[in-house]
Amino acid sequence: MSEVTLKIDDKEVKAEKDMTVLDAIKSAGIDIPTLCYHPGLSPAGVCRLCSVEAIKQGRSRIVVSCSYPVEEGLVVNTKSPKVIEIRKMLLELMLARSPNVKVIQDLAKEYGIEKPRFRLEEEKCILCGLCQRVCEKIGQNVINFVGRGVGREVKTPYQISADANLDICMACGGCVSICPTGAMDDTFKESTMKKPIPIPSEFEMGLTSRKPIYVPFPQALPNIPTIDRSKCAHFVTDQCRICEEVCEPKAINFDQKEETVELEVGSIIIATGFKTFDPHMSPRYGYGIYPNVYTSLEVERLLNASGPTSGEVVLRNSGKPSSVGIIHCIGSRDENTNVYCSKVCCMYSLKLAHIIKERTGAEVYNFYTDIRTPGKGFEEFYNKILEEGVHFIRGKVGEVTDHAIDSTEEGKLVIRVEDTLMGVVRRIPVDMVVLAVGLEPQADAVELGKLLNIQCSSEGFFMERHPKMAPVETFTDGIFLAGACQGPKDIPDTIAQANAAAAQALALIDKGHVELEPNTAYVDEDLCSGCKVCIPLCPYSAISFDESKQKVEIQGVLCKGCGACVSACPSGALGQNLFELPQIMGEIKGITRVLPEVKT
Amino acid sequence: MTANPKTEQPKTKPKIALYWCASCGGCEEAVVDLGEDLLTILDLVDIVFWPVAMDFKRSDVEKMPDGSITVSLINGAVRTSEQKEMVELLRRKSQVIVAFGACACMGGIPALANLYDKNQLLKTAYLESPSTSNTEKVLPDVKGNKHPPVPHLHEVVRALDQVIDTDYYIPGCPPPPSIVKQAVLTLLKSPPEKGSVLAPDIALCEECPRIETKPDDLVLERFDRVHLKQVDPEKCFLTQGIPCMGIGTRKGCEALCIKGNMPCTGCFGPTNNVFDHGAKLLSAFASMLSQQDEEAVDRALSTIPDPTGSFYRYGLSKSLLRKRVRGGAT
Amino acid sequence: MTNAKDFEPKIVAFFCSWCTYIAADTAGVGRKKYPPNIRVVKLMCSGQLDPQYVIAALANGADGVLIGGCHPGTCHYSKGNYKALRMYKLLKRVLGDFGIEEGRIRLEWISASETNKLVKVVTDFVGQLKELGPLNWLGKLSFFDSELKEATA
Amino acid sequence: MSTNGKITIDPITRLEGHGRIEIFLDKKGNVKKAYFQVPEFRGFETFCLGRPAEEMPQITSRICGVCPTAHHMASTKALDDLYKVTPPSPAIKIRELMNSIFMVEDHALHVYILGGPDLIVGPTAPKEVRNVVGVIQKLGLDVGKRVIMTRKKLRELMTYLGGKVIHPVLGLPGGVTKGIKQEDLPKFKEAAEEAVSFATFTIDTVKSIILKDKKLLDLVKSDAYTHRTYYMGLVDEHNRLNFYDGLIRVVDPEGKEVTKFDVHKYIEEISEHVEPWSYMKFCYLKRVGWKGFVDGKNSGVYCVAPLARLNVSDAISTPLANAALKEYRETLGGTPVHFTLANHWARGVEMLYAAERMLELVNDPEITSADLRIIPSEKPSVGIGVVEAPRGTLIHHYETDDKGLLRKVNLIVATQNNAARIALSVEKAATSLIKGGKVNDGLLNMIEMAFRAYDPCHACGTHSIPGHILLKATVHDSDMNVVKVLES
Repeated sequence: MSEVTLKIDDKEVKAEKDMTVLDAIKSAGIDIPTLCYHPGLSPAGVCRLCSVEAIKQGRSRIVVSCSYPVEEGLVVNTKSPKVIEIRKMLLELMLARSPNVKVIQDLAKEYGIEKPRFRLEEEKCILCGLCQRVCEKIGQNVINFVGRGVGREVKTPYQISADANLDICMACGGCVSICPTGAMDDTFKESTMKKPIPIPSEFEMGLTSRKPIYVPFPQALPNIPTIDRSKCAHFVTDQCRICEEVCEPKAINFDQKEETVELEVGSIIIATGFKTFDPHMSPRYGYGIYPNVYTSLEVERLLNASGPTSGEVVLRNSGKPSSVGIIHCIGSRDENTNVYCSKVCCMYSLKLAHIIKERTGAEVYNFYTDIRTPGKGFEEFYNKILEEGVHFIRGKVGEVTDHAIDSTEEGKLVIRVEDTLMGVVRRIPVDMVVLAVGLEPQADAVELGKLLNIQCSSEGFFMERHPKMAPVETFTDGIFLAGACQGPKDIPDTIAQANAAAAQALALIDKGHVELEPNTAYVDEDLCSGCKVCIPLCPYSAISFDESKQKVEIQGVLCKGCGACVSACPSGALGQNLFELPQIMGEIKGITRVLPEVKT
Repeated sequence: MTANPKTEQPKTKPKIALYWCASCGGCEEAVVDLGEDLLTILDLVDIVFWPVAMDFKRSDVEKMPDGSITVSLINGAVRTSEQKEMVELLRRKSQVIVAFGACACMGGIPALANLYDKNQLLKTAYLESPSTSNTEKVLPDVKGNKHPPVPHLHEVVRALDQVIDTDYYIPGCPPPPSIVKQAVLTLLKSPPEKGSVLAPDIALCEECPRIETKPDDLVLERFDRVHLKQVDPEKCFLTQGIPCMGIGTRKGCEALCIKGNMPCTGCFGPTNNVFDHGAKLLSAFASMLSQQDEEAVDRALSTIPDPTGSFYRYGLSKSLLRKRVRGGAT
Repeated sequence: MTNAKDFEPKIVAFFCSWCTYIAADTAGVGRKKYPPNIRVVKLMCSGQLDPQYVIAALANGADGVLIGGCHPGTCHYSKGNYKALRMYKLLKRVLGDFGIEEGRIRLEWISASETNKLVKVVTDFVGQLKELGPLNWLGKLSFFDSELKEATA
Repeated sequence: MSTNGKITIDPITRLEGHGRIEIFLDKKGNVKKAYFQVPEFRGFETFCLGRPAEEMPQITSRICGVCPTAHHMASTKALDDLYKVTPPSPAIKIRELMNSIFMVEDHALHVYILGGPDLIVGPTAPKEVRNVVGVIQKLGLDVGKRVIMTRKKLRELMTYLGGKVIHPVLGLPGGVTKGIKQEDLPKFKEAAEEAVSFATFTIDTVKSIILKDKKLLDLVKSDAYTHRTYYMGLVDEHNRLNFYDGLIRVVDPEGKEVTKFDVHKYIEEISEHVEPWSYMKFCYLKRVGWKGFVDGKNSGVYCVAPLARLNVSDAISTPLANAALKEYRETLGGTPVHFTLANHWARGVEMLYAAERMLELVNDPEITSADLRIIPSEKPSVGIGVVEAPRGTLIHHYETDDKGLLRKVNLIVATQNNAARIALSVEKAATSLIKGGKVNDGLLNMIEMAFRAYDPCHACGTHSIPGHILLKATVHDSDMNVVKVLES
């Protein structure tokens, strides 16, 4: 790609042959105003704000830099009086057309225009055509300019009735987001009868939205964007690719897909964690019915400095709460949902109570069944919260409702609860309800269990080999458990178990040998006739046929001692340590010994 | 054959008795089939009792002093009171009792009758048989006040050692000459430990000419019945999907049936480590299949039309259960 | 059936060490109650169950045999429970020929966590066997053996 | 020895079986009734139920280890019928060859070891020598060797074909499991030749012994061993002797054909009579009816095996045997021959026929063909098969479900056909030798001789009854007291 040299504002600038003058100007770090320009879209040259003076062989011309190609030896002036004159005029006209559009106002001010000399209009759209071009680029062509001269405006072609375009327009919102003046908000609605659908951010618990191309969460590792194929326009229309053009290092790769990577490993640590209880299951708490009923995890985001509200407690219907109710044991200790205690809710509820009070000064009520603080410093923390004046009401909440029975309850959420300490039913009006949801096994725990040949206990968490003696091991050698996948746990416990699991795995590696089952099968070679019945039965291919001896042999190292081969051996040539035939026969006779032994 | 001048000999010569109970006579034939070997053996012993071939009488046996017979070879299962008495008599008179042949060792084919009620056996034969005209419903009569009574028929067909103490076993239906000769010589030279089976303690596959044709990892979808399939005369029967009991049956017959191009039916009985022949065969056959869901399992197992008759063909008397009884309490 | 009420069936149980045996263990830890009629023989896997054991149990005086294995797809050794299933179904046919009722031998898939299922299974198996009454195989055989003492007709 | 004395003879030897005789006297001490009893029972007809039909050739061969091949053949033929398959002709020839070899071998066994000694060594000779050893002493050791060697050779051939000689595995519905390899054929031919000459030798021996000894011939012809009964046996389409296939022909005491029927009609022709004093059922001709243990035209009692077979055959298809047949008839005064002891001679004739058949078959070009099986395609239902066993007509009758599992089994077995006639012999012997309570000790000897002539196989006869006939004669007086027990 050959280069050309040109002079911009008395500066030597090198540029690629196929660049526009505007590209060259930008690459030279010189700033000139633009409105209709977008690096990802073809230049339109409609706003003409990028006009510059171009001097070629001594002859000077005013050109629109966004669409004028560079040339060897070209001389460009971006700030010559002539150029400034033209810009001023353009801006004055624009301001007259759209006096209330911020970008225009700002630019006009910059060029010292207070009040246009012309008749003012109330037009938002400046006909820059970005919306039309982006829509075209995305490949839909739903909107375009219609009419001429003063009648020109952005519409669906030939004003075809909105419904005709319903199926064409994906409501991707590209036009709306690119519009410099915000004119598109209304135009879009009118012309397509649609509303762009925001993509809720998973990480932010849907409290805010994200783009089709996004970084999953702050401090994500690796901290690079990913493309949501289900949402990205390119994967719908096979066009667009704007991001690709904008990305300077050219890091965008549309061909990248999810892939399955197979690894051979000596041991596996399962740390698949948990999922939180879905409060829709208990509608009486009003989750999904009243906007100001939140789950504990949502509130965690709200309170997070890098969260959607940068740590501010702002209700869905805006405004700070003056009273907050935190309801414990949602989906825990309840035969209708989960009978077990989720173990961490009490403590995190206390934490939420503390922060909310601190940030909002609101009255905070905790509705609890029992406060469980079995941990280092836990009880002390509880006492601290009590001193902070957080209210604690002992009793299972009956319902959350917006049905007010007096003025104090108007516009509030009312929590009905039987206060078991006072022995009365109380109604507590609050602005915000926080549901302390419990911990549940991952939905696919059972499948994973089957895959790894380990069992799930009745509540669905992975089962350890022994509740006391082997809390990290599983029934399958080399597979260990860490964290909440084995049962509800807080962070310290999780880390402790994770370390233990890691240590177990390392121990295997470090030892460099594995211990065998003692109950392996063996062959009595004098009895083996070489019938081979046993060979296909071994799930570990521990049995092989010795051609020279014409007998089978068992690799003690591979044998796991299931005994399938032993019971199948038709001539009793296979035996099994710890499970010898006479032993078991003896056991059976012993078991039935009150009767005389049968003589055969 | 004491009348043979060659065998006028010192008292020291061991005395042999042969007797038969509920049997077909095949075992007797087997002895006759020893041919010249029989003559060799006859040089070493006196046969003092052998109803099938020689004029010696029960009375002669009764006259003998107890324990005067060195070895009694008894074939056939014990089915009637009469046989019971006879074997008890021989037990008294003999130092060593040998169960000779499948019937004496394990009940043999007659023991299949243990799957049925005794009276059913009689009913079928004397009342229900299509060729029998028996309007007065006459049955053989063990009381016999008007007629001579017939001997008492036992409920259960028994192997010899279920009636008298038995020292050794010679398996086979019938025992092939090689086994018989070897066994008799062993007994005369160096009698092994009491209770021994006088045949190799290993399954038939070991000496089966077709074993090399069996793949290491044979898994079957179904079993086939031999009469419905062209049989490859070189290939392992199981490999062809045809049930063969050789996998769980003591060798020693030199795979005669296999050489006749038919699968083994198990007449040599189990090897020493096996408590219940049929159960072991059953276990092996269930293992050869691969089905997993119930329906498929049922379909596959239905290709074994008669598990009991196939796995316990010769061994019912010595099976742990021994005899069909109606369920529930007696 | 006769004397159903006053008869306590004796059940020999063969439990896989990875599932049903643990379930029985856990049931104990959880202090769950079930009839004391079962006597458990611990096996590594239901696929280890040799039909000789089942027959020996019945022949030696058990009134019923209960086999506990892992649910399909969860065998610790991948296929042992299927082998057990095939053996069990074939064995049932053979036992039938000996006059032993279907209901006296039972195969159940009981995972380590299904303590309640274990309790339920044992409880109603005991009920079922009470219905069927004693098997008393030894009694029957010795009854037959009495004919050995009879004199010749 | 006085009438109160007790003589014991037990068991009757040299026949496959066990038997007992009970004799009841009237006031005068003459025979009122003599019972011939078979005391045992196995119940094949029952315990075969539920078994797969294709197993029957092997299971039923266990009815008798002396003539397993006969049962095996009858059973296999029943299976052909059950599955409606006709085996390829080479397969049929292999079967008949097997059957013929067996006939020669089994008859030889009887002539030289089981029954023959009575004749060869002589009825008057002491018991101790009336056995194979006696035979060897009389005919010379080389004969003994030859007997043993020939039987050995023949049984080797049977082993070749049947896998096992005792309880062979040759037969399948629609064919046989195994044929003869070309390279092994010489062995068969040689053996066939040998068999023919051996049979010829045997027949000459028996004949010469009988003809040389007038007393013996008279004994054979004597009334004591004569019963004028009906006779039954298989014949081919020209009414010639046949062991493997054909129609069942019955002639009356005059030798006139009374019926010739396909085995499928056997139930219309043959019936079994039950006596409370024996486990053995007694066959009789349905059309004539059961008139008790009497002979003559009006009694349904009939006879099978060599004597009978020759009586129902007009001729024999093979030259030497046919010649032998003629001489046999001329010597014994034309057909039918009613002399029980003539069985021994007849057996010789049959042996020769079987040997000649062997020769014909091994020289048949088809005999080495590999076309040995047709796989059954029909659903099984009912199958009936018949062959001539050495000891007589043998019928297997099966009914199965459509999986081929047996639902009904009925067997009419060789010796059973003769049972009534054997009883006649017993009664005759008894009446002729017990007079006025005086029991002649020749009685049992005579009965034994008669017995052995039939070569009764009570393992067979009592397929429903295992094993043996202890022959033991007990004489009761009119008050049912035992006055005498004889055991031979």
